[in-house]
This record gives sequence, structure tokens and C-alpha cells, in this order.
Amino acid sequence: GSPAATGPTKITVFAAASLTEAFTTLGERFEAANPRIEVVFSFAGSSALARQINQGAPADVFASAAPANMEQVTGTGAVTAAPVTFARNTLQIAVPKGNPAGITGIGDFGRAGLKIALCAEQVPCGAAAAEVFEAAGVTAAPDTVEQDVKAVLAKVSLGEVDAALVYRTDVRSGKDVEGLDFAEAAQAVNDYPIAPLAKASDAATAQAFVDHVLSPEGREVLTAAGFAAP
Amino acid sequence: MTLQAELRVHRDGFTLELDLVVEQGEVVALLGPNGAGKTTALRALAGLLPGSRVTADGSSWDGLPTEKRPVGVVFQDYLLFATMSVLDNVAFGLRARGARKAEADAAALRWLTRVGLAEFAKARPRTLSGGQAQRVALARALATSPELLLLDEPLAALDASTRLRLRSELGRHLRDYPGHTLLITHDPLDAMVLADRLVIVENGRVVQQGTPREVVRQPRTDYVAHLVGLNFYRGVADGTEVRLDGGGTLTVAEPARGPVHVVFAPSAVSLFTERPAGSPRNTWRAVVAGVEQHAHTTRVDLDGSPAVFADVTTATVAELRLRPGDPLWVSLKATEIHTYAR
Amino acid sequence: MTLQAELRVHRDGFTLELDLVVEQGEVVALLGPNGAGKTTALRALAGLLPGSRVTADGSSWDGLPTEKRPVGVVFQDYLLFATMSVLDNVAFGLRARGARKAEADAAALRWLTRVGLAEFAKARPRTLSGGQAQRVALARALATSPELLLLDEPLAALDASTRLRLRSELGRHLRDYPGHTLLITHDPLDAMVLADRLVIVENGRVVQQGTPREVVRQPRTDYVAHLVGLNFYRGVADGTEVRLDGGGTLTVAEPARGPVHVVFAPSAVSLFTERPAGSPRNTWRAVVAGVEQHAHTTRVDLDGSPAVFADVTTATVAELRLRPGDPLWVSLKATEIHTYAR
Amino acid sequence: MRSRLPVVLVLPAVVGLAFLLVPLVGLLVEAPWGTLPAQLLSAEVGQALRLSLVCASLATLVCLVLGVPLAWLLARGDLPGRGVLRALVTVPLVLPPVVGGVALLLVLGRRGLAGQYLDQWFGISLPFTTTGVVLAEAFVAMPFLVISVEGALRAADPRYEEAAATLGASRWLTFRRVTLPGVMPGVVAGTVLCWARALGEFGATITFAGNFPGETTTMPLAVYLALETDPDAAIVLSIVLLLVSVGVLAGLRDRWIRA
Amino acid sequence: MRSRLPVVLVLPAVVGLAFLLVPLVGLLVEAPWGTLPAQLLSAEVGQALRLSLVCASLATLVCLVLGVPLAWLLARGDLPGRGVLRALVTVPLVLPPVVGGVALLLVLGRRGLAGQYLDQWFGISLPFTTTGVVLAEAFVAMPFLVISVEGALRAADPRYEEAAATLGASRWLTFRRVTLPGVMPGVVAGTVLCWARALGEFGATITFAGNFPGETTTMPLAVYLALETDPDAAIVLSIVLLLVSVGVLAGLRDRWIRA
Ligand SMILES: Nc1ncnc2c1ncn2[C@@H]1O[C@H](COP(=O)(O)OP(=O)(O)OP(=O)(O)O)[C@@H](O)[C@H]1O
Ligand SMILES: Nc1ncnc2c1ncn2[C@@H]1O[C@H](COP(=O)(O)OP(=O)(O)OP(=O)(O)O)[C@@H](O)[C@H]1O
Ligand SMILES: [Mg+2]
Ligand SMILES: [Mg+2]
Repeated sequence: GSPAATGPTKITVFAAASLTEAFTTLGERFEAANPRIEVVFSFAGSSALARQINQGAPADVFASAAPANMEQVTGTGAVTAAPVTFARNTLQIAVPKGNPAGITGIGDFGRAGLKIALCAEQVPCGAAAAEVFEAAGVTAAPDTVEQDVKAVLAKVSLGEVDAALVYRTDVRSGKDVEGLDFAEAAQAVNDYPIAPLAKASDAATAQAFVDHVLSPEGREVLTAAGFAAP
Repeated sequence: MTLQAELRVHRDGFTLELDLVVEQGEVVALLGPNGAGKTTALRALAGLLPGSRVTADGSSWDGLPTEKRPVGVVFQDYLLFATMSVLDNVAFGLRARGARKAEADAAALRWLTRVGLAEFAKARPRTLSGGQAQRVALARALATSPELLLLDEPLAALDASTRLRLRSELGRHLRDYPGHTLLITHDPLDAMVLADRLVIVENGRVVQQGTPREVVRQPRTDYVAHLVGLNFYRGVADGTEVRLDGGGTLTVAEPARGPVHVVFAPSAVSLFTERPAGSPRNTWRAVVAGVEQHAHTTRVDLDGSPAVFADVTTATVAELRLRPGDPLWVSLKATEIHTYAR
Repeated sequence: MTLQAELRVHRDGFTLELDLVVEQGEVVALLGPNGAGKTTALRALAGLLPGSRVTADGSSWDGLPTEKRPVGVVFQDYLLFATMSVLDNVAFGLRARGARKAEADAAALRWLTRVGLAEFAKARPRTLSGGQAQRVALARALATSPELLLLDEPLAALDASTRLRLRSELGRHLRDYPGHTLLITHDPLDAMVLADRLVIVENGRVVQQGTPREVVRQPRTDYVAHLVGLNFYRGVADGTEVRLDGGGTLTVAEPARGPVHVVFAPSAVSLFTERPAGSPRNTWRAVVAGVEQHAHTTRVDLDGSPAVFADVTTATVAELRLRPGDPLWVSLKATEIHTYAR
Repeated sequence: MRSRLPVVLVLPAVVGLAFLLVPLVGLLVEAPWGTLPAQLLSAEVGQALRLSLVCASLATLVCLVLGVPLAWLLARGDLPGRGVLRALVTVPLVLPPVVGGVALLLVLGRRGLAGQYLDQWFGISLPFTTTGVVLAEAFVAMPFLVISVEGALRAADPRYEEAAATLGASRWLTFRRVTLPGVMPGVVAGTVLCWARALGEFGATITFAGNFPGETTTMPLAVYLALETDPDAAIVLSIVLLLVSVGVLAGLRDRWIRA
Repeated sequence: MRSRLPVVLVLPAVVGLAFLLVPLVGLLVEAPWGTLPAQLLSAEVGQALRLSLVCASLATLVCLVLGVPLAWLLARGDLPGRGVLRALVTVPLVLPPVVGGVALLLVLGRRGLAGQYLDQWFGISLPFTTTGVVLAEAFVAMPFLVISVEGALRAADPRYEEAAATLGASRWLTFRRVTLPGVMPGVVAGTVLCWARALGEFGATITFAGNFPGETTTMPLAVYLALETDPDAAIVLSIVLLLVSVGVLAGLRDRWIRA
């Protein structure tokens, strides 16, 4: 049967794929603290999750990687409480291990002859990158504008590109990737909103999980995964 | 119960217009040159080609799809199912008509035994020789005891002695068989032995029909004359003289008048190196065009006016030392010549 | 140039062990019952089955794959290429051997004309009748003028008159043909007319070979006797008396001693309703087992000691009113019987 | 006793084989083999693998039951507009799988055209269940089966079906005993394509069935998640999937073919 | 003059057809048709569509040239370990396309096993180019062609090839003039599958070739990006892709089949 049908002690959390690691840990801790509650996650792209919720997916909590996707859900009145931002993510320059092209800052993204990967502007990290470039006054010359961060990151770790702009949390999980901070990153901060959903089978438990994420313990786990506090 | 068929098939370059009547229990042999439309007629009867009308005892088959028609077919190229064993091939028709497996298998095995292939029951059709495959096809068609048996050259691939045996076996079977049988064959002997009536088709149309004896005695086309092995001419008779259309004149015993067919057996022809004296009324010069050694006689093909085939004994050949190009005298008794109106 | 072959094929339940020699220009006919291994032998010669050895004029073909062997094959089921036109089928071998398209097409058209199918040049093989397809297969094999022609029942599907015409056409072609020809057939006439030598195979092994005349006169197995249409027995001779293995005794003209074969023609047998008086030395009682009407004679199958086939004229049949079960007297002149050592 | 294989055929064949296999070798070389045993023994991987195999096999079964008759209808039925129907059948091939998943949601989702009635009347909800995975995989994979089998049917000689009809066999019996056995190699090929495609299916599955471990998380979804956290693990997971599928196919196909 | 179609076959066939087509109807119903003309006329969509068609067709060509000989080798060549080879050929089917893209990068990328030499010696770099798109699509789509064609070859009667050999035809000539024409329906089926799969290919393309408008942005990539911000536009784009592919297939297949 569907997760919702198995009983009131089970809640289903729809969470952005980038939260996989942090939320898995959080879920375990929440279950440890509440032995009669079972947390079930469905990780996928935020836009896919928003669409599924709008199609009646049995979700109790939605944690999105971008406010826009949360708005798609709140827009249809599927949310009980107002969404709360529980984490933030900032961009970092990702370079292959050892930084073979000698990237030093955001200015290098305009350099001819370098292979550059960015996210497409349609996805949050691409939108953020655009803001950063505008703030820095750099005209970036990407060779590819990818549909998600992981695709960008794969190209960095394989050395296909010399530099890319991705989220800090992604750099941490990447293999053979180094991250370079840059000042303009602060200009484009990505908010992660969370909200319990109206159709939740057990509104109290859903709210309890949201509270757990927002608790100091939750913040600690998120920080460990590279997220900034809101 | 009479089966009546009006077979009509139109293809570019070929039209079949064939009306057939087959009485209950009758075996009709369909003969004709290659491409005459025999197989096409068979397919039309089986309902595999549209546009023909068949009625059996007053009830029409026209609306019936092939599988509802009570037919059994031996196809010219057998069409055995490669993915089934020989036994399953033969049992297939019975199973399709509702027999239980054990029954169908037992009946199929009986049929395989009748065609001498019981030991191949488990074999795949691909591993059979040509003649073995044809016998399986025959067993498969006969096993369902259909109302209309359609046999397309069912003995063509058989060796001489199996053919002899199977022909008489088939003859016995067909004699007691209540259904209708249409037999396509190129072998006059098969037709003669098995059929009650011969229907000869050329170019999609019937050119002659009748009992085997009638057809043998009075062929009406070159094809039929060849088939029954007679010298055959068209001519115009005036008393005992017949002027042949192709040149030459023959004297016959029975007077006739007007356009006639003329036939005589090759064995009635005698050959001489010198002009023979004596009784034969017909004597003319000819040149050897070819010599063929048959089992017990030799066939000599002669150019002349008229051209003629002669069957002579091997002794005669040795004596005359026949070679293509040799000039000879041909002689033929008037009483050996048979004429009949065109 | 002599072609020598040691054909060896082993399958479960069937073994072929056939040694063949075909002289340059010679036509060898391979005859035998269904499943004797004729097609298998042909496939082995063509290199389609492994394990056999073929040498032509001292040079071995063993390492040669099929396409390097100078062979031309008419397959028992034709195997025309369905996706090519008839002309392209015939031209294929020439093209494969390097001829230019225009040349190959012209030669192919010549061959199609020879087999009487020029008008079908553009047709697809699927739209041909059985006999037409077989003629295309023949044209396709002959067109490449191979060193070794392998013909697997090349005339089986032809109508009587096309067969006659094509047989003599083929005979003319083969007479002047410098290569070797192996002809598989079930028709004794084809073998007689076309072949210089007959090789008879039963069960994968040669049982008899010789010129057509030798084989016709001295068959050595039931199959061969059937093939040439003779009554055939085994017996032990003691002077002019031969005691037959199957029962009965015959008196012959030429004295012999020891185990012999005995043959005589069905036409040498006379039938009487009463015991005949007079010269024939052999007279015995028999019962009619079957009657078959042939074109110009009637064949009577008689049970007795010995059992015998008789060919009688239609007049005799009418007079004797033969029916299965009727008792008769059989008589046979001693001079008509031929014996030879086993 | 055929001649040596011709270079014109063998050369491109070998290049083709290399093109397909060398990247896999690349994966194998780069894979962190040390973590393989741990991955193989982990409960989640086992679960995902089992789920993948079960769902792909069920989806293949659905495709066989529905797709083989459909192929037959397209190849043999005398339908008007067959050409367009045939082209329409290929559509799920071209549809980006995620959009396919969206389409399934639009129809079978709880608020979908048909799904709302399934929910209201029977209380059946297909999305986000294992059944949903099977449906999503079947939707994406069925065209592969249909088109291969249809191709095989077209190449088959219809005269054997005619022969079966003269023996009194209905179309269904003919299909079952004559047609289908005759095109078995084509059906096997189609089934292999279908199963492999279902096994690798990701986009439609995650969209229509979500990503619930133990219930809808098949191997490709697990790979996707692993890519988020540990790219090496993703490669190892892919290799596990490959090995299992190669094993299954190498084992099964030869048995099928021989039978 | 065959009987009525049997229910046992027609019923599942119709269910199958509905299963494949109803979701598309769902898409069509939900699509914001008003925006279709604007989308159709937009330069980017035109560009992506053209690129998709060109790349998919080129990839199909590559697959035909390499894949048909490979299928022949697998079906007819007397190779040791054919069973395993055959199973290996199916592997790119099972591989999640993103991982397939990674595998291609590992081999043909700038630092890849082979790619580094291409780069150093010839200055050729495949990723982020249109050629890269073609390669990625060919890698993913080729197994479909190979397996369908192999299935067709196995079902074909080898005696016609023997007949060709007796006429002196080399294996190559036999293949070209006898074998291949005989399995044409199977090749057409395989080509359709291959082309459709290439046209819909997303994961391997974006991973190996990236996404740059006019150069590597094919329709599926455009659809994915649209899904992020404007799902309606994504549906419209998909429909455009569908219509074009249905048009091409309905037009081409009937011509091929007839020929
Ligand atoms: N499928 C077809 N399409 C077009 N023409 C065909 C088709 N089948 C047969 N024909 C033509 O129809 C004519 C009659 O063919 P049919 O097979 O009936 O001859 P047949 O009398 O059986 O000859 P045979 O004794 O050689 O078997 C031939 O000219 C043949 O070429
Ligand atoms: N592919 C095969 N596999 C196994 N056995 C076979 C195969 N082909 C033929 N045989 C068997 O080998 C024997 C000889 O077959 P072959 O085809 O050579 O006979 P044939 O002399 O040509 O007979 P026919 O006159 O009927 O054509 C038969 O018993 C047959 O069943
Ligand atoms: Mg015919
Ligand atoms: Mg044979």
C-alpha cells in the first residue's frame, strides 16, 4: 500500500535531492527520539516534487531547494503553515583537484580558452550564478549550461572543465573537486524553505518533524553538511 | 452432395475463370501446363483468395473464412510447421478441430505409419528429406478427413517405389472416401490411376474434361497429347485423306469429313532406311532430330512432313544406327490412326 | 579432368558413405528412395556439410568454402531469392563471379528465354507458379557454367510437355558440356535420357551402378526393379529351374546355377480365366489384388506364388472383367525370363 | 565450411563492439572496487536491486501480454490508418521519460483523468506505489517490444498461417502455435530490449512513482541519489546493475534460444 | 477472407494501445495550446528541433553502419563466448544514461583513456560539441538496433545464404544482396527504435556533451530545462517533438516497407 495508508505513526517527507545526506541523518535522529514514528523520505528534484504534490502525492512535509518550487505548492493551498527557511546555500567555485588551470577568482570565468560549466538559468544555481556575475561585472563564457548541479560537478571531477560555479554543499560531496570561496557569493544566497502540508495524515507529527529540522540539533546536522544558517 | 465452384481470380497478366463440379466421392484431377492456374484454383477453393463462389450441397461457403471450410490441403511446397515435431504437424488439424491430445496423437501416428514415417514422429520437419516431408504433408491433410481434399502434386517428390505404394494406398483411401477430392498433378499416371475425371486447364480456362479414357483417346490440345504420349495433329478430312494443317497428308481407315484431330501412338510408327514396300498406306521421308533411350524402348524424334515421334525397340536402334541428321523412311498403317471432329 | 569424391556425413540415425567418380563431361544420375541421402550427398559436394573430401583433377577442394567451389546447384526447394526479381536471381551467380551488370543481365535473359520464362524477367519469385520457379532455379544454376553441376530433382515440378522440352534442351546442353554433372531424380526416364551412368543409393550407400542399359537389364534391388518397371525375384537356379526365395518356381530358357536374380517385364505376363494349354512353360494360379488403368495399358497386381505384376491391354481387361479377388491363371514364356548371378 | 569472415563486415562490427564496450571498461577501471563488497552487502542496495528486478520483470510481463498482441494487430490486422497507429506506438520512445511520467500522472494520478475515478470508486491509487513503478516502466518499455515483434512478424512468411487455417485453426490457435513460435527470435530480442529498458528506467519512474526506499526506489533511482552524495558509489551501483543484468541475460537468452 | 479477429488477441492489443496512447491524450488535453504557435515559431525551439533531428539521424546512421555488421557477427559468426558478448551488447540499455555519459567521458573526455590522445595528437575534443551529442546518442541507441537486427537474422532461413554461396557469392555479397534484404523489416524496426531512442536521449547527452544552445541543446534538454520553470512549456515542447517524430516515422516507414 501507499506510505500514507500504513498508519498515523508514519510521515512522508518530500525533500530536494541535495538534502539527501543531511535529511537522512535527521530522519534517523528524529526516529530515535520518537520511537513510534517512522519517517519516509522521497528525494528528487524540487520541481518534480512540487508537481507530484500538486498531483496529490501522499506527502506530509515538503522541503524545497528553492522558494520558487515551494511557491508552486503554496499557490494551490496545499500548505498549512507558512513555509520557513531552514537552510541556505551559497555558491563556490569548483575546480578539479589541484586546480590545473590556476583559477583564482570569479573574474577567470570570462577568460578565453578556459572550459567553463555553469548551471542553466532555469535552475536555482544558474539563476544565482547570473546574479553573481552581474554583481562582479563579469561576462561569463560557459561551454555548457547544465540542467543540474550534479552534472556540472561530474564534469569538474573528471577534469572536463577547468572551473564551474556550484553550491558549497555540492563541492563537499564531490570527488576530486576543490572549492574556492569568492566574495560575490554573498550576493546570491539560495534559501531552502520547509512546510508541513495540508493533506498530512497526522498534522502534529508533520509539524514535529519540521520543528526538529529547525531545532538546534537540526541546524547542527545541516551545518555539518555544508549548509549555512538562515 | 455436390460441390460447385465458380473460381474467379484476376491478377495483372493472369485471369482464372474456372467452373468446377465435383460429385460426392468423386476424385477430379486438375492438369495443365506450368502457370495454368492450378494452384491458384486450389487457393481460391480453400478461401485463401477472395472473389470466388463455392457451394456444397446448396449451402454457400462464400462467407466462410478458410478455417471454417472443411478442407484439407497438401501444398505444393508442403508448408510444414518448422517449430513443431512431425507428429504435432499431423496432429495439428485434429487438435484444431477439437480432438483431445491423446486421440489426436494416436490418429496422427496411424497416419504416419500409413505413409511409412512412424519412426520420424519426433523429428523436426527441417531434418526430413524432400520426399519424407511431402509424405508428412499428405498425412497432415488426410488426417482431418475433410469434405474437400485439395492435393497439389502430392506425390511429386516421392521415389518410384514409394510413389507406387502410396499411390495405391491413396487410391484405396479415396475410393472409399465420402468427400470430394481435387488432385493437381503433372503425372498422367497419377491422374489415370487416381481420378474419376480429368479437368485440363490452360491459361486459366478449362480446355478439355472427361474420364481418363476419353481424354486419353481424344486429346484436344498439344498439351494433352503430350501428356498421354500421342502424336497429335490438326487437319481437314476428306474421306480417308486428311490434309494436316502443319503440312503433309495422312490416309486413315475410317472416312471422315471436315476439321479433325488426328492421333496415333509413337509405337505405331515404323522406321526404315529404304523406302518400304508393302501394306502401310502412309510412307514419308523424315530426318532424325533426336534419340532418347527410355527403359525398354527408344524414342526417336523425327523432322518431316509431318514431324513425328516414334518408339522403337532397342534392337531396331542398334540395327538402324540412328543419329541426329540421318534420313529415314517413316511408315504408318492407316488402321493405327484415329481421327475425331475438332 | 576427373572429379573424385569421398562423401562422409554422420547424423544420428543416418550415415552417408558414398564414393563417387565423375569423369569430365559425364552426367551421373543419383537415384534412390526418399531419405537415401541424395540431397545430403549434394550438400556435401557443394561444401555445405563438413567432413567430405573432393578432388578435381588432382587438386583438392577440401579447404575451399562453398563460394570458392566451381559448383552450380538446383536445390530441391529452389531457394530463389524472394527479394530480387527473377532476372536478378539468374544474373546473381554471374555478378558474384565478376561479370558486369549489362553482360550478366543479357546472359540471364538468354537463359530465361531458354527455359521459356523471358516474360517473367521482372517478376518476383513469390508470384511464380511451382514449375516456373523450378525453371528459374535451373536457369540460375546453369548460367554460371560451373565445373560441377548439381541438380536436385530439377524437373520434378514441370508439366509433361515442358518437361519433355526442357529435358531434351537440358540433354543437348549437357552433351556438349565440359563440366561434371550430378543429377538427382526419381524419374527413371530423366535418368535414362540424361545420364551416362546411374548410381543407385540406398540408406547412404551405393547399391548398384552402371550405364542405364546395364541397370535396366540387371536390377539388383527391389527399388531398382520397381524403378525400371520389372518383376524382380531372388532365387536359386539349378539348370533351367529357379526356386524363388519368396516361394514358387520358374522355368527359364538359359540354364544357370546358384543364387540368381530373376526379372521379366510385366508385359510378358499373360492372364487367363482357365488353365491355358500350350507352349508357355510357366503357368500358375493367382488372385487379382489390384487393377490400375494406365494411359494405354492396364496394370494388374496379382497375389500368387510368386506374386506378379502384369501389363495387359485394355481389351483384355474388358474381356476378363478383372476385379480384386478374382482367381486367374498366369502364364509366362521361359524365353521372356532373364536371370543373372547375385 | 564457410570462408573467412569478410573485413567489410567484421571491421565495423568490431568498431561497434568497441564503441559499446570500451566506455564500460572505462567505468570498470575507474570504479572504486574496494567499496563494492560493502555496497553489495548493504541492505538498501539489496532492496533496490530486488525491487528493480521484480519490477522490470513484471513490467516485461505486462508488455508481453499487451504488446505481443498489439504487434500482431499492427502487422496482420487489416486496420485503417495502420501507418499512423504504428508511428503513434513509437511515441513513448521519443517522449522524454520525465514527461512520460507527467503524462501518466495526468491520467492515472489521484487527480488524473482516469485516476480520480480509480481513487473514488475503488480506492485504488497507483502513483507512488510499487505498482506505479511497474506501470511507469511498462509504459516506457512497451514500444521496444511492440516494434521488434512487429518487425519479426512482417518478415515471417504468412503462408504458414494460411496452411494452419486450412487445417481448421482459428486465428488465435494459429497465432499461438504457428506464428508466435516462428517469430520467437524476434520476441526474445524484443523482450530483452524491453526488460533492459525497464531495468534502466529512471525519469518516468521517479516522476510517477516517486522515490520511496523499499517501495519505489529501484537501482537507477538509487544511482541518482548516490550521485548526489557519493559519485563513486553511483558508479559501483551501476556496475552492480550491469553485472546482474548481463548475468541474467547471458543465462536466460541462451536457454530461450535453445528451447 | 480470414475470420473476425480473435478477442483473446484484440482485447490485450487494444488495452496495450490505450495504455500507450491515453497518457498522450492526457498530455494533449492538458497542454496550453495557446502557446503552441509562439513556441513553434521561437528561434530556440526551431534550433533545438533541427539539432535534434540532425543529431538523431546522424547517430542512427552511425548505428546502422556499425550495428548491422555487429548484429550479423553475433548472429552468424562462429565466435567463442557469443552468449556473453550478446549480453554485453545490451549493457548500455541498462546503464542509467547519466552513468553512460560518465563512462563516455572516462574514455573520450579530455582526460579520458582515449580522449587525451585525441586531444594531444589531433587537437580533437569531443565533449561540448555537436559530434559529442551524436556519439552519446549513438552509444545509448545502438543496442536497440543491434538486438532487433540480430533477432531478425536468427529468424531468417540460412539456406538462402547457402544458395548464394553455391552461386559464388562471398559472405559480403551474400550479406548485402541476400541476407540484408531478407531481414529488412527487422532492420527497419531496429532503425525506428534507434532513431526514436536517439531523439529522446537526454541523460548521456547532457553528461557527455553538455548543454549549449545551438550546439548541444537538443529538444529533450530544452524540455528538461523548461520543466524547471514552466512545466506547461515543457509539455508543449514535448508535443512538438512527438508530432515531428510521428510525422517522420509515419512518412518514412511506409515508404521503406513498401520498397
Ligand atoms: N502471388 C502471385 N502474384 C501474382 N501472380 C501470381 C501469384 N501466384 C501465381 N501467379 C501467377 O499466376 C499464374 C498461375 O499460377 P499457378 O501457381 O496457379 O500455376 P500452376 O498451374 O499451379 O503451375 P505449376 O504447375 O507450375 O505449379 C502464373 O502465371 C503465376 O506466375
Ligand atoms: N538437417 C538434418 N538433420 C538431421 N537429419 C537430416 C537432416 N537432413 C536430412 N536428414 C536425414 O538424412 C537422411 C537423408 O536425407 P536426404 O535429404 O539426403 O534424402 P534424399 O535422398 O535427398 O531423399 P528425397 O528423395 O526424399 O529428397 C534422411 O533420413 C533425413 O531424415
Ligand atoms: Mg502449382
Ligand atoms: Mg532430396
